[in-house]
Amino acid sequence: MKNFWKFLLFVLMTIVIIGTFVPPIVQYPKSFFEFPLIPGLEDKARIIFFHVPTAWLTVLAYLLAMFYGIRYLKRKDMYDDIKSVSAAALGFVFCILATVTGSVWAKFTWGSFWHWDPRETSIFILLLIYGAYFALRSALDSEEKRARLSAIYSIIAFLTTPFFIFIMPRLMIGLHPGSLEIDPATGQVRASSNPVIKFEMAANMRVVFFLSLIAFTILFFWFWNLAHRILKLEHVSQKEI
Amino acid sequence: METLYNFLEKNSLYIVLIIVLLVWIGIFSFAYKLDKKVKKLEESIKE
Amino acid sequence: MKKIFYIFYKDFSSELRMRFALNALIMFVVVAVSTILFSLGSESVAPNVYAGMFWVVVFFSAMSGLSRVFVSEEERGTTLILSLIANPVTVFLGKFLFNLVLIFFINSVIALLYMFLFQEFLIQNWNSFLLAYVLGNFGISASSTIIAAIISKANVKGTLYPVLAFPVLLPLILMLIEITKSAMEGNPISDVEAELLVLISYDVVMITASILVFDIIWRD
Amino acid sequence: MNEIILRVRELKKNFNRRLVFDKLNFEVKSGERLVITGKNGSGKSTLLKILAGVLTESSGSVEYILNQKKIDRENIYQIIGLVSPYLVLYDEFSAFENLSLFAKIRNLKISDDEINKILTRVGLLERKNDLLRTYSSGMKQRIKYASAILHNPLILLIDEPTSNLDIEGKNFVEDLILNFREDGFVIIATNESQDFKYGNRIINLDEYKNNKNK
Repeated sequence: MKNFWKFLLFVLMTIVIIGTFVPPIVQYPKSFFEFPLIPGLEDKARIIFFHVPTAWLTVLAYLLAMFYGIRYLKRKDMYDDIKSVSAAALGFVFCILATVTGSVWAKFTWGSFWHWDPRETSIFILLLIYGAYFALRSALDSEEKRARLSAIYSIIAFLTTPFFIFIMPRLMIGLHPGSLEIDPATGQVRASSNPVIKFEMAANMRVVFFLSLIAFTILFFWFWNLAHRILKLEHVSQKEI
Repeated sequence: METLYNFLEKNSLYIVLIIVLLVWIGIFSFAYKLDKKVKKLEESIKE
Repeated sequence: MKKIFYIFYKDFSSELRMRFALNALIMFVVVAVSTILFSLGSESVAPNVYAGMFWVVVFFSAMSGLSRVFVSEEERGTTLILSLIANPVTVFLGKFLFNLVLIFFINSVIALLYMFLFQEFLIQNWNSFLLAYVLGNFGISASSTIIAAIISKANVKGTLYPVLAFPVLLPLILMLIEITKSAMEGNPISDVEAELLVLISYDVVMITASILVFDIIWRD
Repeated sequence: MNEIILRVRELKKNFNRRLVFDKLNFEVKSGERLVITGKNGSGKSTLLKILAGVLTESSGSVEYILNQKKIDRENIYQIIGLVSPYLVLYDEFSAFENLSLFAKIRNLKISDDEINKILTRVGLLERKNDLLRTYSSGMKQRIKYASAILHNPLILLIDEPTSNLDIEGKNFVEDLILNFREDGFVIIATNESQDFKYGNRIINLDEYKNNKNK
């Protein structure tokens, strides 16, 4: 039963890889395996199956790291800190992936590697927070202090995130799907009319997309599980010495 | 470099391929790191 | 309330006696502003560049000066006596007050220097600028104080401080730049209402959260 | 007449991998004088810091019960005085300034005369306006005593009571410990066998390192 998840992951990821590359993109899709053409995106629309899950895992990992950090503060159990730091380490990897994949894609779609669009800015800040988190951890030599202070830092840094999610899109012009723009006629904030930004997934794309999210989430939990089990063993083996 | 850029611009499917490969590299390097940690653990237990 | 004031008073009079922190800080501000002055020469730039440069100088002065409240206690070993004579909330608020006064002072020095040295740094809407100035100082002081408390326990204090503080202070700085720009362009205060509300909520959230978690940082 | 009880339950402290002590249980009541002893590095100072509420324990609990009411952790500082080699006072201020600042921060209603009285008791009256920076180690030890008894605490925690002190200073400490207020108690951490006589009970921390028989 425990291995069921791993097989599910295997199957899902296979479907996602096939679903990413195989379906042709046509102007007027007729059958279920054809994706609709989006002017300005073409084949590049397929990035969504790999880029968005990495960004989602970055956020999920941060929330888990913070959750276990708080649990450490409550229960003073070293294993909570181990879980927290493993989640953060994975989150850091996915944060780098989301940044790099996004900027490679942006080069070919929007013209340059970096645009300071609200989402790009938020992922950059998350990258800085992850970096700061690990810098702080490496500067503390007592285990308890390290666990305690890094948990606190993750909370303090988290408090600034609502700003990036809710307020920044108002200030800056967004390029990501779902961004808002300012209506030149009325000066009101409205949903953007640019086809790339208005981008809505066709039903079959949406299926692949959600399968991909599920697959990546399973992958994340599997790796996280491995990582914190290994760290725990390390912790135990050092204790005996 | 210029030709590569033009090629990728015309065949944007390869950009998706690059992105998938990048994700794969990331996942692989994390797995590699875990593997190294396990090896270190094994050695420390042997001693 | 009185206790908080006396913690502030202790730091204040000790700073007056030793003075090296304050002198270094003022020198830092002068050097930073004159570097900008030299690099600009006689060119004129857009208001948002001035607004940005103004808050960048404030940010870095804060980074070089505001960590002292906890770092100096930790370095001299006086953390113990301080935690024996006051409860953590009092200590935090006292230190917060000290940093607040310090940042108000530095910020005024920077603002005056800017107004004298850059002809184009003209604030047209004083109401929104002053509101941003006051709310911004509260926010900077709250975040820097709690982060100073965190880094005072670490091994490498100086370099770590801006690294930890930057992501936390960035939203605040962005808001402040936005409001300052609008104030320089002479837009009415209603244009930056949303930004001002964000500033207020940032301040409230940071101060409350800091008070709640400070106890955990403070006790070794 | 106050009644204060200190209750320590299953107290454990470790620094990283190193266990300092474990399964520490004891109770101290008003009028008692407890001596804590143990080898160097056995955790005497650590224990006193935990009791003073400035260091967190790894597990277990420390409770102060004053007249049947538990005292919040944040307020322990009001009833405790600590003297410890780790204690460093502000050396840019004079002895008098240190004490009057502490009194103000503690919000005590205490006059300058009373501060002078305390300074006389510890024998620092003549040097009260000199900066602490210029003090000898023995004088620093004396000013620590002054800061610990400033707020007339119910509990006195003393780590290495007589270090750096001359005969006169030792007499003061002996007088302070033996004639401490009856509704309070004193805990002394020491290795000097001559200090053992102050306690009516002794705890040896070396017995609480049972990581081997686990």
